[in-house]
Amino acid sequence: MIDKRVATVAEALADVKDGSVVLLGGFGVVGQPQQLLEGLLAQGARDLTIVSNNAGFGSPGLPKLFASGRVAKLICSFPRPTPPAFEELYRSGKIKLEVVPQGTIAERIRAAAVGVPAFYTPTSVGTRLGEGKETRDFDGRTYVMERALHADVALIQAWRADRWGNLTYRGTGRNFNPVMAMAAKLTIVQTRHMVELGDLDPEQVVTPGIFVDRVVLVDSPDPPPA
Amino acid sequence: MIDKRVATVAEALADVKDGSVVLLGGFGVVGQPQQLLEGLLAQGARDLTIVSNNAGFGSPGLPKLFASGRVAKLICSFPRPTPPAFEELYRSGKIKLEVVPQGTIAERIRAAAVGVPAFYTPTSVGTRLGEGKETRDFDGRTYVMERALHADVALIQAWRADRWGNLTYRGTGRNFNPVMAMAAKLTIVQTRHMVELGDLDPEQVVTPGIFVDRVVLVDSPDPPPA
Amino acid sequence: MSTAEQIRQLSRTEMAARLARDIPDGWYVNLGLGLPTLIPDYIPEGREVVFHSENGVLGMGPLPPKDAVDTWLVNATKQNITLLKGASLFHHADSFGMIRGGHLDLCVLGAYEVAENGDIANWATNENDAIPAVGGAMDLCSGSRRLWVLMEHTTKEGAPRIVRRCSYPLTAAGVVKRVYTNLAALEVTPDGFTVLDMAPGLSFESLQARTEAKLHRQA
Amino acid sequence: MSTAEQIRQLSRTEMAARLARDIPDGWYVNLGLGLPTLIPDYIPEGREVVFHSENGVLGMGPLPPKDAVDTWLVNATKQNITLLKGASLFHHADSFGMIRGGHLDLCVLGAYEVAENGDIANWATNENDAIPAVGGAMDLCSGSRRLWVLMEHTTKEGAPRIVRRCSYPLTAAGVVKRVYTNLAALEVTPDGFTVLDMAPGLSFESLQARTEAKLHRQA
Repeated sequence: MIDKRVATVAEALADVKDGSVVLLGGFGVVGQPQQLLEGLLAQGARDLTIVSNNAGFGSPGLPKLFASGRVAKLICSFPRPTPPAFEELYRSGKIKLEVVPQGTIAERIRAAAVGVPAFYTPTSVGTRLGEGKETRDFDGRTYVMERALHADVALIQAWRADRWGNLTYRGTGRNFNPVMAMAAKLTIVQTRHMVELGDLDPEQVVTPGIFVDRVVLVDSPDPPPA
Repeated sequence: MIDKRVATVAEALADVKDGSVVLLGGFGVVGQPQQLLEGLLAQGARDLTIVSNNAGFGSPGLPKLFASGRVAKLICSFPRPTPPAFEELYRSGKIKLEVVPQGTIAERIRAAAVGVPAFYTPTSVGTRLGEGKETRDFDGRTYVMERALHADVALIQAWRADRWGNLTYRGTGRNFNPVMAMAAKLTIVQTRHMVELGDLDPEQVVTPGIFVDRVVLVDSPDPPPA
Repeated sequence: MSTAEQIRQLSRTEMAARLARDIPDGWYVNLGLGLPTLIPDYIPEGREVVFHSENGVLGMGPLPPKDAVDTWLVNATKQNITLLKGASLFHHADSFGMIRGGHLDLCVLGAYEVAENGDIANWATNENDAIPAVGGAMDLCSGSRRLWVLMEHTTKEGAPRIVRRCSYPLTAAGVVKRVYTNLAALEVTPDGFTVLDMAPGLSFESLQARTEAKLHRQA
Repeated sequence: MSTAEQIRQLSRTEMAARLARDIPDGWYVNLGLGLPTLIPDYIPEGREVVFHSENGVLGMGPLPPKDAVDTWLVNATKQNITLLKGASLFHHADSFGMIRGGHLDLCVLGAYEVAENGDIANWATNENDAIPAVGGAMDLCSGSRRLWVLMEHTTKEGAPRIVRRCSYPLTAAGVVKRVYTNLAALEVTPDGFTVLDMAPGLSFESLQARTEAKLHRQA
């Protein structure tokens, strides 16, 4: 029987290894899996690379993870407002920052998910973020080549889940979550609601269970008003 | 006011031009827009390139379009069983056939939709269909470069639609339709049901209206049992 | 200074309204941070414009009343929003596919500088101590069918922002089609900036004096 | 010929059952046309295996009774299907993303030939007059985590199909992990084919005699 439900956050995260590349769902705090973040902090893995759209804006958990000194690198599109914990590490050279245009992060993650090792995009051509990248012209326009962004772990916030790992999201809590869920070797989901197999309409499943390894039911809070 | 509804199939197809590249939704006959196909036949545009997974298997309309002599080229993954009309034109050199692996067609169409001019895929490497294609190694594996497949027109079968052009599909009638709907300059939809704006749950819209130009309500038949 | 004294510069809301007048019925539009967020209030009566948010929304409505907030709905600025009838939600790869694929009719952004060749600088200053942050700006600039900029014509200190060449790091090269400022509406043409209209009381010469790039009169 | 007379070759359903025994609980599996479609009936009791169809389905169930057919649901062969509880539907780019991205634990296909280097030929013969058709075969062969082949050990005429090098056009190079036939189960290793088991009464020498490629005994 396929049963991806695990009882606790600690169990879900038990085997996250040092040096892991971790995809963290969410746009700001909306759709960011808070309990999994707290769990990662407690779990103790070090030398992590975190891929997240923001550097912890509005997030209770992410700044704490930076402060713990266990993040070696952040891949991110918009690290502002910048949590003091991140800023301090960045200024002292203790954390690396790779700023990537938001659409390029999304597409690089998708590329990893769908077996595409590299693709071309016009985004960043002729800019500082495009410097040093391989370029190529197609039909008279210049593009940069971007590589797939593979990851070891994805931490995902879902709205509803079943034991096969099928997921739906709520509102703009969707954001990076479905793309990240597809792209990691180990995809761990916290869900607000756990439903019976068959309760999710096949037409309405956003993330098919094939992409999901573990689901933990937690009392995921609503994001704060903003 | 945004109102993409048009009254008739003829009106929806009125300005399809000779030489158009036409994306035709459907997998076999399921999700293939029959009335739009019949309309295209009546409309008279010639020298068409049709992009369709099949060469008319089970389709009432597509073989007629071939028989009309107005299709110059078919881009297709599986032209079998082959309608006699197609076979005859193919044998006599009157129609070109480009056989493309199914996943490569899907990804080339998506690439056109999302502004990616080219990408790499392992599919067809070392095979007859990969011959002559540019190859490149990434992390020790060889890939071929594939180009975006742009189109002038997409013909789409939806299940429900509203006046903004938001769409849902039914069952496996989804198939190529959402990807094709995003990739053409002019996207024309036949829908089984027309609903009021607001009747489609924003979470359940599969094709956002931004991709759709015209929607026509027709009494789309259920596919035959198979 | 006598001419300058008669100029009635456009207020921030007038700037937004001026630009909004040029958005036709039925366009799909993405609005950047700051000034552009004022635009929806000034779309002329009877026009239906669909607003896109990069985080996966088409059909954003007005901000919600404080007592009816769904905190699972935010825009690119992370403000709570509402959805109109006809709205749709989708994930980030789809949202930026929409952007990069040229499906948005228009994107309106603020900027530090716009150059006469259509270059835009709006994401980074040259101060080395700032933590760089680009967000979706480069994708929006490279991908949108039309990029219009809404910004003050000069800096607070009076330094020009409509320039020959950008001095700040580029967000994208050669993409701006129009600039709307407190002083004028400008079109970017192959020959440089053409003046579409000016603030009341402003002369072409006076506008040119406040602009580093060479301006052209409309043919 | 005396040994040959004692061989009990596996029937088509026995071949499917033999392979099905090796599919663990919880795998996501795509099945090709022909013989592989028999496999679901032989998944051992208590195992939950999720079947994928390239046209956008995970969680295919048994074929429907004639009087309860939803004709909007078909599989890759265009037969009407049912959906199990837990099924999901998605579009073609997502479906082939799943395939190409290595998310399927297993794909089982038929073939004309399999070579000792893992090459597979299953999409085209060399007859020039046939209209070529590839479907999803190349994507499935290149993308699946494991590719197993289920086929008759030889042609009806007795010609070998387990070969040193494929004579038919390749579907993909170096991808086959196992071959299940009416005579044996073979593993493709860096050294070539290793025999996992054989049909009752068949000797290694007799199997080798029916196989062009060199066979190895299990270590």
